[in-house]
Amino acid sequence: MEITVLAFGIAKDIFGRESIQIEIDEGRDVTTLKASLEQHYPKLKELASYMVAVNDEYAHASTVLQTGDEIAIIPPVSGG
Amino acid sequence: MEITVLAFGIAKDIFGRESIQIEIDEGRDVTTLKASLEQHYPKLKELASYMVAVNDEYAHASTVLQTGDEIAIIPPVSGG
Amino acid sequence: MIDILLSTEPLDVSYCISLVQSPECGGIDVFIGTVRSQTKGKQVVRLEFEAYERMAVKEMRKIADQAMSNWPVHKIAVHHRTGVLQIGEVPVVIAVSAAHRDAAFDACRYIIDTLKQTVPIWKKEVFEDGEVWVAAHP
Amino acid sequence: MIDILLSTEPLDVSYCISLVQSPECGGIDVFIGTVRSQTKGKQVVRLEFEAYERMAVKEMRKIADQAMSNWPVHKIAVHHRTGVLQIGEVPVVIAVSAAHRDAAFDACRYIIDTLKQTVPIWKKEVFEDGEVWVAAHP
Repeated sequence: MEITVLAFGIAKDIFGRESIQIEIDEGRDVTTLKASLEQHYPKLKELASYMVAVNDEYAHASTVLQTGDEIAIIPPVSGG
Repeated sequence: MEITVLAFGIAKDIFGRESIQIEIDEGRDVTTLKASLEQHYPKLKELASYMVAVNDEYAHASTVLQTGDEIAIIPPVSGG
Repeated sequence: MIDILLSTEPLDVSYCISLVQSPECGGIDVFIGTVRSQTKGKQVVRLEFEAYERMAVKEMRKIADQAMSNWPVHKIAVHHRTGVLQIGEVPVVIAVSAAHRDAAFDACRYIIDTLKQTVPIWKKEVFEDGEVWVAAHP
Repeated sequence: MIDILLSTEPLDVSYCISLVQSPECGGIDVFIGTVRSQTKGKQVVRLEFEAYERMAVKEMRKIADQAMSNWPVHKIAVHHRTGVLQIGEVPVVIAVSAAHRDAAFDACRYIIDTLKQTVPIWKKEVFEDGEVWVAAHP
């Protein structure tokens, strides 16, 4: 399935845009997504850390992605 | 010597006015003053506690009083 | 910079904040005391604050000086009101600015905690059926 | 009562305070973040804040909910600004009212500490000679 991944902060700079499309197999989890993203965008691995949000919530590594999910890359936050 | 003692808060109510004159011997300290005041105004002994200030500073029990000192009774404070 | 005020006029919270604001600071902590409508379940009509003015100002400044030496804070404002206050009015405002927020929080809390213990100001609670000097009796 | 705001407009500190003020409360603690002119000794030109808006609002509310359950506080306002901010401007205001001050202080500090750890908002520091997303790299 093709999923859309939103990017914020430095992730937007790394992707070069506000969102990207990426093809992953049905039933795959956040860990798979991160591995795939890091293959395409190796600079993600240079970050202090980054999280993945699924439908506006922080997701676990084992969270399975589904068609229609809103997925976002959350680099280290620095609000306040 | 005759000294003036300022009163605030409940001490003003106990004295019935904003200041009183009291006669104590030269060279006497805060402890003597308190004993003398408590003799004239026994209600002072009902307070949770009270301090004596000499010249705008909290005084020790052994602080010796001198002519011209500004002396005040400081019942438990409750500002803020 | 330390700004101390004891006044019978309503306190200006925004002014206190503007006094401590600075481009060198990353955070400001502000404590605002407000008059509660109830105390121990009893309806309060109004409060009356009285101060031994000269000594109160001196003690307020001492506390702010101590806060300045204990924490890396930049500016401090301590404003206290006296006289008659109605429900919701503000008896005290403390504003502290610092490069980093931990110092601002710690210093602000120290100042209000110490002010309540040492500054010669007295609060009388007035009820429908009487009045009481707070903390006077055990 | 919890009031959450994420806005590109300048924040109104007095409004935040008025939102939490209440006759049931004896104290309000307010934290005001301000943009510092320097970071690690380097002159800052401006800051740019970006948010994952829907999630940021959700996370800010979660934190305020947690504060409400952890401490006996009455009302909470958490306002955060996004977009371009100049030196001295205010990216965040947190106001907490409570019957007793300890709860207001503890809750306010918890909220800003947690906000900085979990709310998806990012700050870019812009210098004369470049820019950096804060905390992005080790």
